Amino acid sequence: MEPVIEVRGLTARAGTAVLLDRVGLTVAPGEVTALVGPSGSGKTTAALALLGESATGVRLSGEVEVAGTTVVSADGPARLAPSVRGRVVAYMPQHPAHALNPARRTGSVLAELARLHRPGGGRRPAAAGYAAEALRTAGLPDDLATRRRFPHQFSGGQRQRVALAQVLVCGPRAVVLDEPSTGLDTVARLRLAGELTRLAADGIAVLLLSHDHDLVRAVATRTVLMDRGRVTAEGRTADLLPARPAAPVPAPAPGPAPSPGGGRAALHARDLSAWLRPGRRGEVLRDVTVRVPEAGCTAVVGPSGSGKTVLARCLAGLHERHDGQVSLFGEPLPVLRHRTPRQIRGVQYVWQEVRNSFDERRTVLEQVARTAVRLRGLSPREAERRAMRVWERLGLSSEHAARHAGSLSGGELQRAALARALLAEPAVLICDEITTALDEVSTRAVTEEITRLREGSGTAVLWIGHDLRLVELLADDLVVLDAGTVVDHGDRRAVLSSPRSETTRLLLRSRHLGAAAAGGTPTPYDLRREGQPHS
Amino acid sequence: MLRYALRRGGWTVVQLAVLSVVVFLLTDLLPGDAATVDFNEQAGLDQVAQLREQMGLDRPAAERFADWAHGLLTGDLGTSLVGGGPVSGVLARSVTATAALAAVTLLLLVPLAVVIGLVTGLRAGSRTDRVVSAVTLTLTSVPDFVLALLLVALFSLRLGWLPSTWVGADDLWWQRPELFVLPVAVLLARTVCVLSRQIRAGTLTSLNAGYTVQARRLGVPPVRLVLRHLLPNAAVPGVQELARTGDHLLGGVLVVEAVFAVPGTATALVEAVQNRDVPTVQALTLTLAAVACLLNLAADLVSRRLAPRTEVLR
Amino acid sequence: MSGRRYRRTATGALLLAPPCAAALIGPFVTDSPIPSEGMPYARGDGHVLGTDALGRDVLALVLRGGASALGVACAAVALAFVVGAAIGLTAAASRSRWLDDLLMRPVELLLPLPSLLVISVVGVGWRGHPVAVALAVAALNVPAVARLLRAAAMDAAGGPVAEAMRLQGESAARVLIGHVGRAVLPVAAADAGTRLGSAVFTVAAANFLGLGLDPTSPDWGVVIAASREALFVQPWAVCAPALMLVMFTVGVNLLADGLLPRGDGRGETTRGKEQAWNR
Amino acid sequence: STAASGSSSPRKGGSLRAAFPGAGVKETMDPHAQRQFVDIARHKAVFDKLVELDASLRPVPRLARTWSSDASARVWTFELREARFHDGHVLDADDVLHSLARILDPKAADHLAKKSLSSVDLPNCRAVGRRSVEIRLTRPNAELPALLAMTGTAIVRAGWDDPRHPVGTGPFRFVSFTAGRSFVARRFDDHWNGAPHLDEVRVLSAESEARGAAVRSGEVHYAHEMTPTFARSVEHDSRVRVVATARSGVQGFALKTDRPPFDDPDAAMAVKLLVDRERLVDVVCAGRAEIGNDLYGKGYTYYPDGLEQRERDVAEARRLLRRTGLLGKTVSFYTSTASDSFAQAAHLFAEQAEEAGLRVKITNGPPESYFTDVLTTGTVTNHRCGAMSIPTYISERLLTESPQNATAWQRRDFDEAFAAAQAVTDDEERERRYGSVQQTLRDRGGLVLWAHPQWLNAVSRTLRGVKEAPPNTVDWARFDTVWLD
Ligand SMILES: Nc1ncnc2c1ncn2[C@@H]1O[C@H](COP(=O)(O)OP(=O)(O)OP(=O)(O)O)[C@@H](O)[C@H]1O
Ligand SMILES: Nc1ncnc2c1ncn2[C@@H]1O[C@H](COP(=O)(O)OP(=O)(O)OP(=O)(O)O)[C@@H](O)[C@H]1O
Ligand SMILES: [Mg+2]
Ligand SMILES: [Mg+2]
Repeated sequence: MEPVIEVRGLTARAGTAVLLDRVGLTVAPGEVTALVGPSGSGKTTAALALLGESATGVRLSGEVEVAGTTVVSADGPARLAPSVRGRVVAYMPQHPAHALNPARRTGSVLAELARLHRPGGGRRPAAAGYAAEALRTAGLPDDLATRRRFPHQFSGGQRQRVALAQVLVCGPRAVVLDEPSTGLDTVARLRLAGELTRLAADGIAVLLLSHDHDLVRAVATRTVLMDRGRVTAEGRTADLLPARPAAPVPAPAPGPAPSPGGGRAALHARDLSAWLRPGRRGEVLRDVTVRVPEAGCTAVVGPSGSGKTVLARCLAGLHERHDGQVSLFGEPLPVLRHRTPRQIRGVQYVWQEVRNSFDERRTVLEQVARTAVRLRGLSPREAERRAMRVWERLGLSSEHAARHAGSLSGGELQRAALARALLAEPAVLICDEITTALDEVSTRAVTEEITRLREGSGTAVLWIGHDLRLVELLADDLVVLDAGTVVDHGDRRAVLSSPRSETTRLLLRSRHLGAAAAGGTPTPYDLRREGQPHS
Repeated sequence: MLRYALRRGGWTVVQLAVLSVVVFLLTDLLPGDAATVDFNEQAGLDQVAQLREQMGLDRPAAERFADWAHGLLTGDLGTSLVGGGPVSGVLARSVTATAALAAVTLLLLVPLAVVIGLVTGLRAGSRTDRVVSAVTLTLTSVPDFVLALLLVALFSLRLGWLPSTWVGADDLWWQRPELFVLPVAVLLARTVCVLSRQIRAGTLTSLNAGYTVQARRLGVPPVRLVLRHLLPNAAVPGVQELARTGDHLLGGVLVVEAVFAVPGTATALVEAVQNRDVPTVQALTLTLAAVACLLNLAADLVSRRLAPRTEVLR
Repeated sequence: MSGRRYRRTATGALLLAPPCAAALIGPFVTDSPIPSEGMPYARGDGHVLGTDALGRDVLALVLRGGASALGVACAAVALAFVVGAAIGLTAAASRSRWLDDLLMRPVELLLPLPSLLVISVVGVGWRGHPVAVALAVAALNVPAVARLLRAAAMDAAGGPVAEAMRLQGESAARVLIGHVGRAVLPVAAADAGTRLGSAVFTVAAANFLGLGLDPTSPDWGVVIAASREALFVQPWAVCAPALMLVMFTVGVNLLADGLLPRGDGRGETTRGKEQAWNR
Repeated sequence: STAASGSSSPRKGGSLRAAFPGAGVKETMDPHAQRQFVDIARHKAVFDKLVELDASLRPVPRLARTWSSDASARVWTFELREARFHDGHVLDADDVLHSLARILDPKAADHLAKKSLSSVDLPNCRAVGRRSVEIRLTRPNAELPALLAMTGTAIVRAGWDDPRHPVGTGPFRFVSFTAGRSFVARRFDDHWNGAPHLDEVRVLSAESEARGAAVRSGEVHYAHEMTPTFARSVEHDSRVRVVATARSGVQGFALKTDRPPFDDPDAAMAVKLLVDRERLVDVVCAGRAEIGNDLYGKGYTYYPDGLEQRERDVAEARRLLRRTGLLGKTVSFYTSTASDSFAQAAHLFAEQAEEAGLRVKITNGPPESYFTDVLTTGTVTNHRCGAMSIPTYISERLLTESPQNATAWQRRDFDEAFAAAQAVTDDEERERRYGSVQQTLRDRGGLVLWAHPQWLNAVSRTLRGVKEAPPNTVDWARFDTVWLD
């Protein structure tokens, strides 16, 4: 079939750096094409170029043609580029949190886009129909309450789906999805896989940018491999990304493997309840108990919006509207404001939406090194030296260190944030989905670093993540959260092999994307249960 | 939202109550009283004393305040110490002119400021932007009384196109639109500049925001992008500024009222302060304060709708 | 700094130079009080800029009157910002609602107090006291400054960057000054520019209406007010000090625009906006 | 005196707009509570008095055709003219008696003439026939006619007590009034002095700036009380001319004579000698004034002739200052912005005193109550006074019991000498006595009067028949004799 997108010799430069080097690829209708490569290899840059766009300071050249329209020519973006946006190619960005207008209701934006791009969308009911359909396809309920919500009233994963709905409602001929599965729990991810296949089946060209090889294998017919701005291989997915052995190697529980539930509790939270608004309104956690033993690793999983981030923030002392007890080695732990430097050093937290936690005015390294200066009393020079060491172990180069957060890719920043926490040499490390933007190499670097810490310094780790494979790799204990309550907990193996709650079973059932085609699409969650109603 | 509005409304009532005490104390702190002022240059001290007794100014302040407050609660604003007429009459007469002036100004102000702010914000750095910004910057820096004097000198005295004052317009001012031209021009000059600069700044930030970029990527055409996606966010600081402008228009147009002899609230308030006419001062201040509160409330409600995330902040 | 920005800053500095020089050096090169030697509103006659109503040399007045005209306004705005920033930033950074309320409620109470009343009360009650006028203007500005800075600091103070800094063990003061302060600086600077302008005008307008300083003081606002009738008889008596005021405010605004760091392409405030979602 | 009226003959009709400095809600249509010029002008349109003053402040008949007194100046008889009120009622003695009673109403604190007419023995006043009134006084006073020409002495209709519906005998019939803004009155054809030329007169309130702009742009025809600077700026204006009335009041300084240092007449004399009157006139009055000689009422009836002009003598002033121990000392000057000229005069005074070795510290007081405040506070203060007869001036400001005694001049012998002079019915003898009283004041009193400024009104070229007249005199603010071209 005639390809919808054709890219030839696409080059992107920032200053002297070459971000893309004569990239060529095609995306055909009716199938999913995957763009895969390590973090920082230029995937996002290439995807943006399909719309004739680039980040500030980045210059494009080459040839990009979309449905017969030239979007990029030898001397940069072409004049007609804007005409393809939305109607022909719709792009979903890597950080959808950024992409939603805080002042607009979800439904009104969707209807507006439908009116703009869909035939007959000018009529109100038709537009509303398209909007509802897009919401459903993205895995969100299409009721009035959802349509009237503002972006901030959704959880991270839900916002991802809102952004997807915006892309779908345009009815484009090609969709470009940049890391659509970050922050999605297995159930949602499974649904997403199903959706992508269906889109392709409807004759739409899908370009998928992802680190999630399972997802790529499940949906993409063709794959383009990238590395350092070049296309290194292109072909059938099955050839380029051979399927893993059926059962993922369940890495033996690492290190000293303390007896499950045994060992001194490094961090212990009992009967934790948390709420969003004053007067205990908007409760998000109820009577949650979590225990992380010394040198142990406890994982927290649960559907998107179940309260994992809030739990992590309670433990880090950042979320103050909570009650129940939190203790560090038996000693009660107050909220962050009242913690002593020793206690602050004891519990460190790595953000889920990491870009926001870096200051644009200082270089990333400077910010990372401060931890060691403040909490370990090192001199700034010494601190930077140590920072660089951790930095390199996580697979970052010294060249990244002098940059500001804005010019680092998503995965690079995620690792920087981890380095920032690690420099404190904490007793407890809370990791909130810290591998979502990482490729496999970087993920391995991160897990290795964590394992090293547990073995070397006896650091306890609270791991929050959707990726059950990693959970199996790292965690000793497992806590399953749903709608703010613990529905399952105990030894990881025990929970996974004999789940007690429906939520756990659902998560487990959806973990293998291969089942997607057979299992059909699971029903969407009840949003009302996930998010607290606001009004 | 409703809950928030009610809470804010309740707080406004408290605010006004405390303000009335503050205002009473402030006017009471002033040297002299209505009697001394009233008989300035005309009568001796014994006559002043007699007048003071007649006005009830020899009673303790607390008692006078209690009387006034009681009157207020029963819907009576009291009588002016100086003119002897009901304060409500003074209020009604002065508020209409100022309100009309403020309304006309606001009506022109908002579209003008939005257009200028958007155009300069969207074309930041262009020649248009530089020229317009230079003009607005200079205009904000010309004292309004200088501007008023210059406009009168040019348009009334030299060219004779427009009336220079409202003197003799009596109560027929609302039938003569030409009376509004110069005062409104002076009022607009500064406020348009300040407001459009706010909107320009807001436009600049939301122009580069992720949601604007994404909306553009989804093919939203420029005009719609500006009006539906950008403006609601860019308008937040502007809306707050507008509330302050409204307040300024109602209470702070003194210079304009003085130069153009507009019989408005500012003139009435200054005069009442000079006359130490406490009931009139109280009534005028509370009216202005209530309007200011309402404007702020409206601005907050609108901002809250435009930037709904603030509700979670604390 | 880009060329255009550099030019703006340079223009601002150039414009600021004469009024500031007059204010700073003027008092040392003129007599006090300025002798009344000529005829009222004379032009020429040995006086470069003519004379004022009292027959005083306008040039001498311009040189002498800057200190109070700018001093009162600058002092008032500085005071308003010190107090307003202390209140606003503390309120924004405080995580307890009652401290926030404790700080902001009284301030909001003053917000609807008509500035006119305060000015006329101070004008009438403490006639001719520059300190009183400065205090009044400052008091009028505190609520607005506090609210503005609180709103501007809210995002920064509650956002992930501040949280990250606190998790790194940074002291509250450093978070407040090093991060929150820097984040609100552009807002504060832009606001200070306009506020300074309007403070100069408030003082001048108060003088214009006879509510401010002694009518024979050489203060620019007073001179403009006192000579306004002579706009066509002796224009310099009005225009010279008015020009000084205009140059000062334009200069301050240009400087505020040009000197201070602004969010580059990506827009800092935008980033602030998303922060709330993450909490 | 009709120099300004031009050559054209009066034309009937037209509506005159006249702007006066306003007083806001203070403005009233109660003719006995009048305070401001704008009130007086309005009342003058609607009401008449028994007597008015001419340009030399001598009483001239209005509603009273003639008057006479007994030899002791205690019993006065006023013959009324045939005048009609706007409601048709013809003026009679009862109206006069009612007016007097209303003015003297002990409960009405704001009736200003109450004090000066306090010697009227109301119970013993009576009507003598329909058109004649006998007024008895409790103490002799040859100046009663002048007192009846002062502010707040209009004749109202018997039984009238409603300022919202003023009914008088004046040349214009009341139509409407809004305090602080405007007043409209229409021609009264039955006026005893003949119908006015104008159809209508509007008296408006406006501040100085607005008055100037309004008269220049033709929005009003008459603007009362303009500044010398305004006069300068319309010198070449073809649409506006300035009507300047010479010697329409006084400008000066008041020294408190009841407390150190000016309880010593030499100290006061030192100040009188050190002020540079020419300079003050040149600057403060922009040259539009006659130099003062420390006496009130230059050019008015009873002003002593042949007085030598007091000149500046710094050496003598210095000598007196040294003698009284004031040299190098500081006195305080209490001024305010009650009038534009006050602070300027104070500033110049400080400069001039410095030259003679007297330091002056200027403090500013609130203008709204300045004139009441200076009765009790200050050492040196500003002084000003509009036009009134010299005996009235003395009795209002220079007697122990005077309400406006700004120099705190409290001398029994002075009071007695003045009272005795007032009781003299023989004009020449009275004038001689007044002269000696004034001489005492000039030599030993606390008044330093350095200027008799001109009174400046601006009128548009189309307005004819406006006469130069000091405020409060019969031709001032008189709109029944003017016409519009
Ligand atoms: N403005 C810039 N200046 C210099 N380098 C830049 C700039 N923007 C991006 N880069 C670099 O370009 C490279 C490619 O970035 P891009 O965002 O396309 O990567 P990516 O493949 O999407 O990575 P990830 O999977 O982590 O999102 C990165 O190494 C990044 O640091
Ligand atoms: N600032 C906020 N305002 C409103 N609701 C919020 C806010 N923060 C969290 N919530 C709600 O609280 C619930 C729990 O959110 P949380 O971020 O802890 O979910 P999560 O388990 O981390 O989800 P995800 O896997 O998507 O990150 C969600 O339903 C979310 O809608
Ligand atoms: Mg990317
Ligand atoms: Mg989360």
